[in-house]
Amino acid sequence: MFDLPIEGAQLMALEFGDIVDYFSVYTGTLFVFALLFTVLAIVSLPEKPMDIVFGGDAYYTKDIPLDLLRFQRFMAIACGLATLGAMASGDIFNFTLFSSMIGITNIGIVAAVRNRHVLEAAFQYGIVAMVATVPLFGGAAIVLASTGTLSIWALAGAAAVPLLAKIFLVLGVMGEGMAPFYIGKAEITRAPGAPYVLMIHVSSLLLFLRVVEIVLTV
Amino acid sequence: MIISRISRILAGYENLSLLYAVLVIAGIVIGFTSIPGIVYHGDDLYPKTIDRSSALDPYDRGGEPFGNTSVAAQYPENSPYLGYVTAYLTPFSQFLADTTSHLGTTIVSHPGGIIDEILYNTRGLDTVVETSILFTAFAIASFLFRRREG
Amino acid sequence: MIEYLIFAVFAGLLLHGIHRKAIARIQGRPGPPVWQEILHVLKFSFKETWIPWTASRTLFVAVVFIAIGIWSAALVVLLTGESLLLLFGIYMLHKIVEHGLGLSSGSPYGKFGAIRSVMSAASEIPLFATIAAVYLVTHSLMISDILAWQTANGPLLIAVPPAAAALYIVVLAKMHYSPFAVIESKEIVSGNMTEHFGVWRAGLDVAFGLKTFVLLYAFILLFIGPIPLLAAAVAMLILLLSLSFICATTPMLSPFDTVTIQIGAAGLIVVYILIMGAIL
Amino acid sequence: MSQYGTVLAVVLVAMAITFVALFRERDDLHRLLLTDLAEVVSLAIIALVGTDLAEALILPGLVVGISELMALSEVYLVKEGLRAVPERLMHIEIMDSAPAILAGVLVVYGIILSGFSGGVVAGCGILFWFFCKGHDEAFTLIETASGYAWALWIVAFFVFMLAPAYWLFAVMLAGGAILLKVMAKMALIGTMRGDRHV
Repeated sequence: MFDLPIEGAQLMALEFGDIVDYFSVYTGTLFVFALLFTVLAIVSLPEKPMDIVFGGDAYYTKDIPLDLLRFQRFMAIACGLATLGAMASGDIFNFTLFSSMIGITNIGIVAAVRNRHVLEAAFQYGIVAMVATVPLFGGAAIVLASTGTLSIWALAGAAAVPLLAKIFLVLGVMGEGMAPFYIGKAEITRAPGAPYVLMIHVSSLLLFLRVVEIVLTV
Repeated sequence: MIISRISRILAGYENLSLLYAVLVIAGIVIGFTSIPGIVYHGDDLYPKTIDRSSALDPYDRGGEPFGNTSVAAQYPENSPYLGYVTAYLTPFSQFLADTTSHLGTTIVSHPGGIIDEILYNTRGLDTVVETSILFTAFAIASFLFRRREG
Repeated sequence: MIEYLIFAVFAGLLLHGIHRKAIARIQGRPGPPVWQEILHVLKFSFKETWIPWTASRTLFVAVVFIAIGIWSAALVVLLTGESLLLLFGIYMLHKIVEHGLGLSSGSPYGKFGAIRSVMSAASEIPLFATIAAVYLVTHSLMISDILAWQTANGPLLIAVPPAAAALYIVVLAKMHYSPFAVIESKEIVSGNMTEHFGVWRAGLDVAFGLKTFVLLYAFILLFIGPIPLLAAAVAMLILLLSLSFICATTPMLSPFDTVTIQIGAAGLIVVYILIMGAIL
Repeated sequence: MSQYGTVLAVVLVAMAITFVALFRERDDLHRLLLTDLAEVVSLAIIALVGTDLAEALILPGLVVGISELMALSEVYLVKEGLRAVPERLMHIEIMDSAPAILAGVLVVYGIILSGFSGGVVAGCGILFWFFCKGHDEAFTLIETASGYAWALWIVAFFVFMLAPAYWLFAVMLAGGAILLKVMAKMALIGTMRGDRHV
């Protein structure tokens, strides 16, 4: 257990071989939040998006087809699980893997939507998510090469991780989660299916919150 | 005005990768300054003794089956059976390995060997996540593909 | 703790009322009485309530409770002197509530508000600049430690003014009628809150009252230090009036411009931190 | 500066070049191709670690890149509305007579090899079979098999981590399941590109 004056007390640890996951007050809170929204994605049905035709009084509601709904829900749950993993992870490489899983599931949630605008945005975001694996994994690899370990437990408070690795980790998470400053990503949330689309936002914000903690800790 | 001009660039999703590229290049430039301070730690190596006369030779990672072959782990206490998988071959594979020279204990020829020791035992969760990523990506691709087909 | 919560809710709603009054006076209107927001909440609590047919029902209701939950948690964090990172983490989670509010209703106006909220998530980056600056100076992110540091070394406002400015921008962005409040600007009716009425709206008002109280109090605690309750109240009022003044005199920005401005501010502070880090 | 630092600097320059390329490229398809270039750089950075651990990290790195590329290409196809089916390019006599025996040999050899590489070899065999004989219903079947194999594999990992005493069982399970899984995936990827009778 490490107790740095950054994220509150350590609560518990889970051991998976060399990968030791842990919960602190901070990551525990984030974990609970992710869990809450994953459960919401499982139990709640999507909304019936209302479209209005501006300039006239016409409006119509759409229903989301069942196969699309099931696929979106599956992806949202996968995204939720990846987020849970990223929140609990106590290992930098494991964290980066969870991050890229969040990236791919985020695309998955909207990939099946038949809306050209959304698909276009999802594709552009996907390109960013893919190239973001370079700084992401690169950051983890530099941590390993320069400290000999990937375990956040071993690294905590030692200030041994070079600035380059920290920058890379943050950049990588930005690419996977926030697609430059989030603005591009806002476009893909125009897709229907509220509880699932919301998961995109939940996962990327939580991911960013977690990487801030990691960068401050190591 | 400069602000609305920047806003217009930020607003277009076709500029996403462009923006990200700028960010990363800036990151590289800033990060470059920290390179001289990096000290290389290459001591995570698996202590190997390669036996050239072994039938497994090109792919042999050494060690004895079912024995505690030493593997460098961060928390050895969490993997009590560390090293057992390293030299393990199924009986049939063992037979082939003894009679031919096509088998070994590395991942390129067989499950077993140090890479699997790390993949399965000490860093098993990595592999779980990795295959989950593959699985999700596959789900996306095949869903889109089959809808296109059908 | 429950008495603090109730107090904070009423204080926050009162602050909202004062905010509206101050804006009205600056703009030369009479404005509503200062307790109007409290009356609103009471009135909404007894109004007829249902869930729109187009809404994603579970989510529609759940976000209201989540909103109250996270801001209650934020108050607890602040009062117990827990981690600053946790406080700001909760603050970021508020973005998700805003997004969920709009998306879950199925209304196009709600959706516009929600998407604007996603865009402006980027504008919370100044927060992390604040965190980094505070950490560089005090070497701790526990609020209790930061308070102790300020007792020993004087207010952080003087030590790291850019960090205070960053937090000020963030607090400003969260105020009603502020130039950054694009998610509820009037051209999209009430933005993401359009479809939440009756008890749901009362719940949201409670949560937002808490939010205003927590943010203002956090600013005072973080940058001025532990001061007596009455002095803190006065400081919060002055802070609020300065915010009201800005809200009253500036027009609403366009959604992308708010992001550009806030990222620009964050960028400047990051440069400042890098330089400060190099010096220290 | 250490040797590692020097090489790292070189790789960073390569990385900068990649991103400059990404910066300049405007065409979507070319951007997609450029991500592959980026992938190579990321593998280079991981490989720089140079220990056994690096070997273990490269594999996930590689897999993530490939899988994302696959998903994204499908998104690209949907987004561009590309529906044209490739024409049957080649048909020679051997494709009618040989598939059974060749596929059989490859699958058997793959099973002997077992594990990851075994899966690849056996997958090639099955792919060849479909390539020659066509496939209709097999897609769903293979998909299901792949899914179950994946689940078994995950189970094997959790046996390793939670009940290490049963490690032998876990190795067997993992070895078998990965064989099935890789085989199925290889076959699927291979058949996904063409029409029903490729």
